[in-house]
Amino acid sequence: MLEVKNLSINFYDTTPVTKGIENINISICEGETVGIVGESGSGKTLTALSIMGLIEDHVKIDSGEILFNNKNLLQISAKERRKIIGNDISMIFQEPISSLNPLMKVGKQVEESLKLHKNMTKDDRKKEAIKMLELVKLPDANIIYDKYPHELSGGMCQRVMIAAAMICHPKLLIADEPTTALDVTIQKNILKLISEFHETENMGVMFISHDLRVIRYICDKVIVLYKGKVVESGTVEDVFNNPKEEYTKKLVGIKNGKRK
Amino acid sequence: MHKKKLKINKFGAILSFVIVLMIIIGIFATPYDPNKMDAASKFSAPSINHIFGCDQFGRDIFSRVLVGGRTTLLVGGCTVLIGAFFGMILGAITGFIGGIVDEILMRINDVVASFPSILLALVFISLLGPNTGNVILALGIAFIPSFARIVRSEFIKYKDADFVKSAKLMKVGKIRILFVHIMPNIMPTMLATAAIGFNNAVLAEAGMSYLGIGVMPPDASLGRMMSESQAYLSVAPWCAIFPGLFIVLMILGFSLLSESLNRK
Amino acid sequence: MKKLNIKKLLVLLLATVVVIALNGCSGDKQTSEVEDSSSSSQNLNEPQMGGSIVVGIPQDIEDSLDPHVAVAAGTSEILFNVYEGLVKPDKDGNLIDAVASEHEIKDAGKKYIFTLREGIKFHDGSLVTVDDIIYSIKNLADVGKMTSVFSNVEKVEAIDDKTVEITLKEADTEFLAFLTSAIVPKDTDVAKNPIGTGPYKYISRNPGENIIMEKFVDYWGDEAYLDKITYKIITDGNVIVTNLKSGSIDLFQRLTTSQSSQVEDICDIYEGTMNLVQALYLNNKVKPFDDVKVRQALCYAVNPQEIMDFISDGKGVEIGSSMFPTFGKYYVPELTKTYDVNIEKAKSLLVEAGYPDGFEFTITVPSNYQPHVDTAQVLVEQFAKIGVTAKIQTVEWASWLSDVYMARDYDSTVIGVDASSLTGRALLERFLSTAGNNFINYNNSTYDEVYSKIRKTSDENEQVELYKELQKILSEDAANVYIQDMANMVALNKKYGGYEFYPLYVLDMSKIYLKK
Amino acid sequence: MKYILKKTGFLVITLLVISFITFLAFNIIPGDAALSKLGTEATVDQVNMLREELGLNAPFFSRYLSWLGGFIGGDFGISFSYMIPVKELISGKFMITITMTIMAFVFIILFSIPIAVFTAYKENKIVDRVITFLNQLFMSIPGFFLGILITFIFGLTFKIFMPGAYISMQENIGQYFYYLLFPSVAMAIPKTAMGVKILRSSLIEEKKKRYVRAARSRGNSNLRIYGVYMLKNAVIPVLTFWAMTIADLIANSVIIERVFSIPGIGTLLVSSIANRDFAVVQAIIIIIAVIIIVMNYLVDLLYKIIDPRIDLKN
Repeated sequence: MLEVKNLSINFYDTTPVTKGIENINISICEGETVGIVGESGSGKTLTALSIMGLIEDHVKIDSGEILFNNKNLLQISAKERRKIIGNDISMIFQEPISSLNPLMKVGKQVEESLKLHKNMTKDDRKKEAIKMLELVKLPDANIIYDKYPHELSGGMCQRVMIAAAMICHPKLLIADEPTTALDVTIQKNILKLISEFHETENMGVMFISHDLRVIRYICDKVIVLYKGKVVESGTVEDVFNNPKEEYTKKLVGIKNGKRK
Repeated sequence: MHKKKLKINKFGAILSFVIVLMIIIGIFATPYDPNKMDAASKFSAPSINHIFGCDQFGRDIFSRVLVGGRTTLLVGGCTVLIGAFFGMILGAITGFIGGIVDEILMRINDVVASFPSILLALVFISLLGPNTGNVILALGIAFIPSFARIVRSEFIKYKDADFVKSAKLMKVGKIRILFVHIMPNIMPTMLATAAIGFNNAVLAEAGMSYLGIGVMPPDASLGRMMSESQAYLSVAPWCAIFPGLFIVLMILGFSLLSESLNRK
Repeated sequence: MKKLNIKKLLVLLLATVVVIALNGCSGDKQTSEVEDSSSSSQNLNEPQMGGSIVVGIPQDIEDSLDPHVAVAAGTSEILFNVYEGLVKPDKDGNLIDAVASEHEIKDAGKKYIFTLREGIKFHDGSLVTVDDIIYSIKNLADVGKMTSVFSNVEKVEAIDDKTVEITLKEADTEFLAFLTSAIVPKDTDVAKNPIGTGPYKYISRNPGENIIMEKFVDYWGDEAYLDKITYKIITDGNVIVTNLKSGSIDLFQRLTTSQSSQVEDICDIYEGTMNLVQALYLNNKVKPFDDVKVRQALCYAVNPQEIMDFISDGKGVEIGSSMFPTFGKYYVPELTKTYDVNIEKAKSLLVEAGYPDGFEFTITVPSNYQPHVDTAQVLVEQFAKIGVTAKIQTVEWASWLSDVYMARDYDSTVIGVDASSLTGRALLERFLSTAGNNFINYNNSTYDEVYSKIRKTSDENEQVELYKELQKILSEDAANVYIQDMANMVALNKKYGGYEFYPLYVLDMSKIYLKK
Repeated sequence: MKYILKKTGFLVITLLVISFITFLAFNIIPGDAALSKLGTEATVDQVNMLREELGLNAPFFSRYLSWLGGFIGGDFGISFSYMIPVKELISGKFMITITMTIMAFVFIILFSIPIAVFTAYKENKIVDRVITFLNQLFMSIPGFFLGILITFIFGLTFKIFMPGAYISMQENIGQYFYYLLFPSVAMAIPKTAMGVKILRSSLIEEKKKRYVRAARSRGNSNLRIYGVYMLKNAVIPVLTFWAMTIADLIANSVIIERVFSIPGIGTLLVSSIANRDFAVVQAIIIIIAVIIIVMNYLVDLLYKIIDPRIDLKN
């Protein structure tokens, strides 16, 4: 469904040009959960943003292509892309609170995608949004609907974000460190929530994290990024049980070491 | 970003430098005696010997602009100094000590602030009589609140900062903490504010001397030159326009400079 | 044009008109905006009835409209058209009968008898009665604000319903001149609704904006030409020119020459004088001005002509004492010669006075009148030549009045003093050592004596001679540094005619007409 | 509620202080109404007579209190120079100045917002830099000089309006606005430039915010991003500036009315100070103070309306 073929991205706002990512290949099929690990600055988020087409002007995609259902997202116009993102592909971010518009009722933000992509009446949208808020297990959703972000906790905000992301039933969900900002107990629930959706909707998930345990918990495949390059990729089992590359070894080693 | 910053900086710096230089040179020598009257060259248009032309007394406008610019610069500078100094103290007290003192002082502050500076100055001047000193005083007072408010918020920001706490633990005196530990951190903000304040002061001074309160004739003052020559706008526009342009460039230069201060 | 009296002035005036007529009309397009654009200046300049005019006035009438209370020159200038006294001045400075149809003076100026003009009406249509006259005179005596002469009134009584007799405590042959003061209807608040007998009746006033008057059809005298007058207030001189050019005002008095020269193309420029004694008034009490030598030194240093060159392109009339040419019979032209510029003499006088290397003093000038400020600026330059340093201090009019005029707390000041009545006394009484308005603290016993002689005598010619005497004293004693009677450039749109100068601070609108 | 009370209390106190200071000032400055009226014909006793009449001889405090009493009772007193009630006198004048202020303010809003959005959108592109520089330039022009330039260019050169003319509303409503337009614009332009500057930088700040990215990820168009999301957030810090602007506009009318010789409140204030027409000055100053303070409350309330996070209690 999603094919990222030897994608290279560079930052042009600095001299000399700094490398973002280099010849990255990712492929995600329906119902597949692909984890992307790597320390911060390894290009995880950049990859995600380039898929969403959210990279800033001074960041340039120099080569490669991003195929979504065999349509190259890099070829199509911004307008066409806007039809896809938020609809077929949607994304959730870290720091849920700051990712919500402080001046907009959360309900409105949840149903926004519908407003943009589906033609539904106001009331239908509202119904849908509330249904969604219930699905993400927010208590008395119709009250939450009228609340503002600053009135909710981080965990609740992340649920709201998920609701907003899922409302159009996307084929692909990109989750960029959705749990890092949250404390452990909430992390669990959020992860559960995501995997549930993954089951029910049978959608592809691209799960970005630096936390191996999390990756292990929900992913089928994993791609290890280091300094903008793919150092290793494969099924979770392979990569974690017998890592080939030094870096991966280190990564896993530490974790194992920890666990002992 | 970087490139642009530099460019603006340069332009502003050059402009301000040139203007200040002109004014400084003007202190020691002007092409003509700025008050020397000459019936022959009454209203003579800009030319090689009088590059800005002459006014209704045949006085050389260029020379007068230089002298007037000096006054404007002086007033602007002093005003900012007064405003900054007292604003600093007020802000420090209110921000650092807080409590009831803060409440009261800030209320007073609000009272002054709820009174447009130009009007304040106007009343003040008709009270003390017009002269450069009083203009400075009036504007200075009018400028205190803005400074005080900023300094105050800065102090509140820093008063719980770790380095202050540790200083307190080390039994460092309040005053010392104020001036040795906190002040340096506030300086950049102060500089930026001062720069903006300066421009406002210059604008205010120009406005006041336009209203005829401020520098006494025959001494030149940019604002007064404009108001006096407005009557001859159709015969001798240069009388009003050159002093005006001078002010504009002056403010432009400094504001561009202050811009770059702001960004840091 | 050192010597200039009314007749010469009129000649000169005519000359200007002719000159301008020769320029033809290269009128500004915008002039046609003004109503009645049919007229244009080639046509015969015969008067025409009807039409309206907009008169620009430099200062607002920040004053009561009650003629007995109002004091500002600017106010009386306008109210001249609304109110009339028993007598009124004409353009030559003679007193002609107005509310009274005839008058006689008895007992060497102790008794004044007036006959009420037949059928004269107030603006509200009611007939003027002797009671109104008595009321007005009494009121003037009470409020006594116009001038203190009315406190000399002993009694006012009606002989019959046509005749009023005023008896004075002491004889005063000049009293008539003060009876130009308005006659107002009995017991009405003229401040609120001004009602007089003048050629124009007051309609409305909008503070800071305008005052409107309309022709009074039942006027006893020659009917005025224009139906409507709008006085438009133009608070600062800066925009007068553009207003005249564009025809948004048709008449403006006391322009500076640089202003008038800009509007010659669409306006006739009448050139006269302001009837002001402009001088550097010296506080004779304070050092060093208590020394006649110092005062004389300053007189020798000052060059009035140069001042005029700067502030009015050389226009204006040099004066040598507290009297101006338009007061023909009192004026002594030679006095301008008392001090011709003489730097050396000035310096030596300073040395004699004990100021070999000059001194420093302040010139206080009211900031609201630019020509005085400009004059002061030139003076500073001129005094520098004899090593005297003058500093200018501009003050608000109000401050000037209280500090300089009332408290007499000043070194020197540049100001123009005008005459409130057609008498020598109007200008010369104030220099009595005892005078309440002797703001220069002038103190000269001979002067006082001579003046008291004037009060005693009832022979007019003798009075005139004595008044001339007073002027000589002021001049030789260098009481003040006399400068000029300033040029009064009047611009009147070419569509109109009939402007006349008065020796007093008045503007007679009834003579102004729209040309055919 | 508590907030309202607190603020009103402050308002009252401020006004008391201001009025008292003004009153005091008028006692110290040389000259008084009586003198100004009588002028050079005055003799000492005449002046005293008039002072008595105008009640200027009463002791300081009793005068202040009687004035205060009247003022609270809605009686602003009598103008010494015009001898008409102050209310009557100033209401018309305020009409003029307020009209100018409103026109200027509308101008500011109308122009500063689009320009700011455009430049923020084109951040650091050539067009942005050019506009930003011009913006700086306009910020540096004193309002009255701009007035002189406008007079010179449009009034004297192109003759599209008559410098120094003022048409009252009664004469011709259209002309009334037309002739107030030029001074309004002269006042507005520098403020507009300032507004653009502040709003632009505020917008650029917002650009970086995460919620903007999130919103984009939902497929929002730039128009919606700027219009619905960023602008609303970016305006918050600008509100205070706008409130101050209104105050400044009223204050600057003192100068700009002089440039265009408009008989507004500024002109009246200056002449009243000159004539020591105390009642008028007092009334004007207090009204202006009220306007300024009330403006500040409105801003507070606006904050509340726009930004749910703000709680007026603190």
